[in-house]
Amino acid sequence: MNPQPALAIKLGKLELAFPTLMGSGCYGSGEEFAPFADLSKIGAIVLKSVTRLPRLGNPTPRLVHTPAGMLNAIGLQNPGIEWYLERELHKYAGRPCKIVGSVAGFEIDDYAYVCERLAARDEIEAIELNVSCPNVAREGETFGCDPDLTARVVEAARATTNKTLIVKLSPNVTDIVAIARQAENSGADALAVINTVRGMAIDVETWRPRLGNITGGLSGPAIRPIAVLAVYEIAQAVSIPIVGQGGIETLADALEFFLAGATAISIGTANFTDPRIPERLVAELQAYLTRRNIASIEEIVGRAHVEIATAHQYEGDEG
Amino acid sequence: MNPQPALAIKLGKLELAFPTLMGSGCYGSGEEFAPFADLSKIGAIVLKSVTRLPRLGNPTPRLVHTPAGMLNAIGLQNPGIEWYLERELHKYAGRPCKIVGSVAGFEIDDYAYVCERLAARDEIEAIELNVSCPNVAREGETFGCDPDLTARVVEAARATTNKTLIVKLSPNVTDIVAIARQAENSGADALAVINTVRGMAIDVETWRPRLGNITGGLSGPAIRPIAVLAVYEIAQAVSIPIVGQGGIETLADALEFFLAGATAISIGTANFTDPRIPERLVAELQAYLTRRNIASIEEIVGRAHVEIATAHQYEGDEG
Amino acid sequence: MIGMAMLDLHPRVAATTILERRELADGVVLLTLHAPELANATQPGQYLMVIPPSGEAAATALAVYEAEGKRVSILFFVTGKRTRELATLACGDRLDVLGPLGNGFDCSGDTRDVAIVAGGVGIASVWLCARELLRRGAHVRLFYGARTAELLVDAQRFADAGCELVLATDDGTRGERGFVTDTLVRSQRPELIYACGPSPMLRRVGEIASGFGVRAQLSLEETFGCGVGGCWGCVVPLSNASAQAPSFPPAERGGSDVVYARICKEGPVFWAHELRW
Amino acid sequence: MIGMAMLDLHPRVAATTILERRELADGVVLLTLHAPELANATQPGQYLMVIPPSGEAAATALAVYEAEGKRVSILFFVTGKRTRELATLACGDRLDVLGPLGNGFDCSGDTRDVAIVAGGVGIASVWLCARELLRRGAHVRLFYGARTAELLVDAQRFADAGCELVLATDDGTRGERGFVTDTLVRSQRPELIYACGPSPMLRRVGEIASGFGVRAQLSLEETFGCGVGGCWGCVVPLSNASAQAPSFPPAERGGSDVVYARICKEGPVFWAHELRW
Ligand SMILES: Cc1cc2nc3c(=O)[nH]c(=O)nc-3n(C[C@H](O)[C@H](O)[C@H](O)COP(=O)(O)OP(=O)(O)OC[C@H]3O[C@@H](n4cnc5c(N)ncnc54)[C@H](O)[C@@H]3O)c2cc1C
Ligand SMILES: Cc1cc2nc3c(=O)[nH]c(=O)nc-3n(C[C@H](O)[C@H](O)[C@H](O)COP(=O)(O)OP(=O)(O)OC[C@H]3O[C@@H](n4cnc5c(N)ncnc54)[C@H](O)[C@@H]3O)c2cc1C
Ligand SMILES: Cc1cc2nc3c(=O)[nH]c(=O)nc-3n(C[C@H](O)[C@H](O)[C@H](O)COP(=O)(O)O)c2cc1C
Ligand SMILES: Cc1cc2nc3c(=O)[nH]c(=O)nc-3n(C[C@H](O)[C@H](O)[C@H](O)COP(=O)(O)O)c2cc1C
Ligand code: FES
Ligand code: FES
Repeated sequence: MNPQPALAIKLGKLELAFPTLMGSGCYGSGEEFAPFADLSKIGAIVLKSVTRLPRLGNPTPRLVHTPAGMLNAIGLQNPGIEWYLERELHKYAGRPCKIVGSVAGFEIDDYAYVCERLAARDEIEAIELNVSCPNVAREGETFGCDPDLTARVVEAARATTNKTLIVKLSPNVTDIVAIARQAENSGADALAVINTVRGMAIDVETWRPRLGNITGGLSGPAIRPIAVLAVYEIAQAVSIPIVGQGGIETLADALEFFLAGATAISIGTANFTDPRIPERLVAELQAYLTRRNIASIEEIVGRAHVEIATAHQYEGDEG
Repeated sequence: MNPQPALAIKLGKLELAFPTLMGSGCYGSGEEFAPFADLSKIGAIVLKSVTRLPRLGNPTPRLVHTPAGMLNAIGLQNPGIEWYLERELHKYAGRPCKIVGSVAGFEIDDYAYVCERLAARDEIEAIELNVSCPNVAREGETFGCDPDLTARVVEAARATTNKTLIVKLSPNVTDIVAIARQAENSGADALAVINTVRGMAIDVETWRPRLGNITGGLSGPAIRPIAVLAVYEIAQAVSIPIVGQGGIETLADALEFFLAGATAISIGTANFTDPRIPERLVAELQAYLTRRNIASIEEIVGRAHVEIATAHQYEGDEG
Repeated sequence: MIGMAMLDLHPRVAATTILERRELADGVVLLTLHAPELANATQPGQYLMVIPPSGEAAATALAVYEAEGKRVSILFFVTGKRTRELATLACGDRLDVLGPLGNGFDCSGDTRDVAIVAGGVGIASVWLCARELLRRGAHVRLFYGARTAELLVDAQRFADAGCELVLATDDGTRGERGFVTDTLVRSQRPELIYACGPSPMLRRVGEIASGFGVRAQLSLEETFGCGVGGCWGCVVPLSNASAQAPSFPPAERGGSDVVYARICKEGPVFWAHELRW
Repeated sequence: MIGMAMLDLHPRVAATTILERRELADGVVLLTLHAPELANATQPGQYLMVIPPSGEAAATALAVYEAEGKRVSILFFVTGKRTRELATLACGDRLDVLGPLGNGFDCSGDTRDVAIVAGGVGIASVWLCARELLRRGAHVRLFYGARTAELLVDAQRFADAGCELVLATDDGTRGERGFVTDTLVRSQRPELIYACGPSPMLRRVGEIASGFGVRAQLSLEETFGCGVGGCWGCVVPLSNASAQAPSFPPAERGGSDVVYARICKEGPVFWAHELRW
């Protein structure tokens, strides 16, 4: 018998027993899911994004189901960093998995300030920078859509902490690879790929947008092909690890991301179908590697990379 | 009794009896679908895109089913404009609906050349410029991803014909509205919104990309929220008509696009589920307008536009 | 139970088996589940997140209609993809659910004369409440409205148990023609109102209660994501001073006096006078 | 029928009714449909595009297995979302299909000694072909392979009709252990080969045919989009000189001597020696 295949991975300094993170904003603080899921069988929980000032969040409705996915426009509801540190964070101590804080902002200073305050706390083992929330009125997403702004945000946050810094990228851009490169050059330890895709839905009874915020972020299996491609392309351009996400529900979905080049995966919307999915995925990954006689998950990362077949190319095709 | 509600619409000079187009590349030349669909009950067929030189197209496989959608990477297989004009086009004369030519290219000159040759033919009543094909190796999509290149292509094509010019936009950009504005300013008579979204899928048995071309374009209901938003935002920024498309299957889907601001809709992938869908949609639109006592389809175009609700905003939220 | 948000109700994943399937009306399905732990633990007004057997959509929030012995039942209208799938289930099939969830109706007072208002499928949330209030000796008037007579499902059960029924249908095929709230406003003032149904109905119940000068407990509905408090997708604006309000700084600390509360977690039942919707 | 691409086979939308549903093995379903027009018009090797009753996925390409009187049948393995849905259909249910489609097997010659090679569900495409060849008096050897004995469905029908059977299974539970093409290569040279099955099997059949110095008609499979020739998604590289090649300029006119042909339209049956795959 072979030893159990290794599922442990590292994102910068952050060591995870399992290559599975629970997506920011989808998993609360873990407490909410604890009655239904074994938190000791997941790698880390990424907390809901926190901002400098308290935010009420967006008007309702905030969720709409769409084919193979859902739109959300929560609008970063959160009590602000002070209240959060004072009244909330202590509850997360003692979780049987790692805790990653998530920081959102509207000014470079905000990011730096919140990142510094949050990273200083022992409960938090790493920081994810959400430079890609599509659901806030002002320039929330602009950071993640502009390579230079991304660089400045990442540099500012980097200066505040030595803990692992994960930068979460927006797919709503012409060239996500360029932004990934900037994030790496500016000091990111890992990349989260991808955040939700901008979309909207209209209620044909009332003739009004279904979301209070009009637009929202699309998640779930519908966006998986978009996410897999982003991971595939970014993996060729950077050398820091990638946390792949977007519509992962099954073992096959998870494998797509690892093969595309993700070192870890993140599970968001699938928890709304069945909170046992993360635990099941870990067991299935384990069994898959065992069956294929693969010693560790890291061995399959990026293995789908191939050259385009060029059979039957001829002149007219060079264009 | 009221008279039948009017479904006829205009895209520039192009007058259509029904506000439904069959998406380029999805409907062949119409001939293929004629045994299964009543072509006299659709507005127009947009032909498969044609290029200056013949193109073999991409290696196989070219299609993959994904949740609520499909990826395609046909790669603009076509015999080139000369052969096309000589051997193919005459067959389209006498179709019981309008025929729109589609032009793709790799140089500005190519677009202009093919557009001029094609538009000169009587069988063709309008031209769609495909500046957004995600499945070709070189800078095929670059045109549609850059406002300035878009402007130059559209100007060059505009100079060759007075027939209606529809510019088909790519969703794979940071700011589709800016590109839509450029297309309008450069002489487009209408916009087709949206082409497919870039994506990929990996075969977890073989560990290889599922498509011969590695990447492909995502279509079908999965992308509908992305498409509806693009139409909604562009409709506020331009005054030329929009042909909305992306995942339309049902009456409710079609209404979403009209309410978002589309003057017409285009149906692609849904024909692969059931070729009777376009005819059924027209009948259902007719019945819907009658039931709601609406005199013409144009009356509902763009009616979902609203201001964001601002209930319960307070200081922390201004960010 | 509102006002007692921290009570430990032991929610869990329960693997249940379908014991009975009945179609109470066209498109209205009642499934009875073998689920001993749920049957014991469920409080009036609580709900389940029902995991789709196909795995192909989000879990669906459904009230626990009855809970008795080792059985609980759910009652639903077939309105979309997910309830359509649940409607295909047959006796013996397995159905996994999360629950019991949420803070339900507070039936603990010694109110003598209560009104329960149910609109459409809202009836599914109020049976346990009615039963508990009757057990405590209250006089219970059930104001129950639906689109048409056929959809006034299971009204007889409430009558048999001892409720006084006031029925209404949009088309007048049974009871009064019109909204159930129109019958409520014309009726004698109760001491307390419980209600579940569509939002416009609940808003009107809130107004009527305040007109009567009495309090009302409203069970709200919204599109759910996680159903367990993790995503903040299912919210309603609430006074920050409410005992049910989630942790959020008050205005004097840079926050607000209104705060969005999670219907799935802080609710689904809220005091009408604390809502700011 | 290959080489006769322009024959008008009157494809149409046919509203059929399910007359019989049989499960030939675990996950292998045979549906018999009432479809008089299809039954008359279908040629060996043609297929249908089956419209999903739910409307929730693309139509599925399925061969016409049998066609007799007013009935046609389809035989499929449950492999994914769409065949799973079709497997839930019951007698009396309606099923809409497009067809008959494609250019099937050419059985028109007066070949005396033919081999038919079928791998797995490929068996569904060759029954009409075998029947026609037998009718024309040919000696027909059926080389039929599957993963395991249970999946060699309906072999007896071919034997009863007069085919000589050569069976093979991957696990050796029936017939020879190994690939069906291994039995073919060791057998006596036929005059002509017909084949349907997975691509690796078909490639091997092509090699064997060329080794024997005989021609082979291969029924190919690929993921379909439209299934009617409109999307160019289902192609295979073919010699531009083939009578089946779609309109494309030859090399001397700026085109190419290889061209992608649509499996759904020019095929699904092609001459092995004309393929450039
Ligand atoms: C606390 C609470 C208790 C409730 N109790 C009950 C009850 O006891 N009985 C009852 O009948 N209802 C109850 N409801 C309401 C019930 O949860 C909703 O009606 C639910 O939305 C039904 O799901 P559906 O998909 O069948 O239909 P809908 O959600 O109404 O579907 C509307 C449309 O959205 C689509 N859609 C919905 N979800 C998805 C998805 N995940 N993926 C893709 N498409 C989707 C559907 O296809 C359909 O077109 C309760 C709700 C709450 C919040
Ligand atoms: C000419 C021809 C004739 C054929 N004849 C037969 C025959 O007689 N019998 C037979 O059994 N097979 C036949 N096939 C093969 C059959 O068409 C495929 O196996 C078909 O793909 C089965 O569909 P499926 O969705 O059940 O499974 P698959 O396509 O194998 O599904 C694989 C995966 O893709 C997913 N998927 C597939 N389609 C979609 C979609 N539209 N939307 C979302 N997800 C999707 C599935 O969920 C599954 O996970 C034939 C094929 C051709 C080309
Ligand atoms: C309801 C909801 C709320 C979310 N909130 C946040 C958030 O606050 N911060 C963030 O970085 N991502 C947020 N996301 C994005 C997810 O973390 C994840 O990146 C995305 O949903 C794609 O993964 P999935 O398809 O597995 O859900 C949210 C997603 C959902 C569905
Ligand atoms: C198989 C396939 C081939 C396509 N080929 C073309 C093409 O040649 N030119 C083009 O402009 N769009 C092409 N498209 C895009 C469609 O015309 C349409 O814009 C897109 O698929 C979105 O609409 P849908 O979801 O209704 O299919 C193609 C789409 C598909 C699925
Ligand atoms: S549904 Fe997720 S918090 Fe209520
Ligand atoms: S499947 Fe569309 S051309 Fe063959």
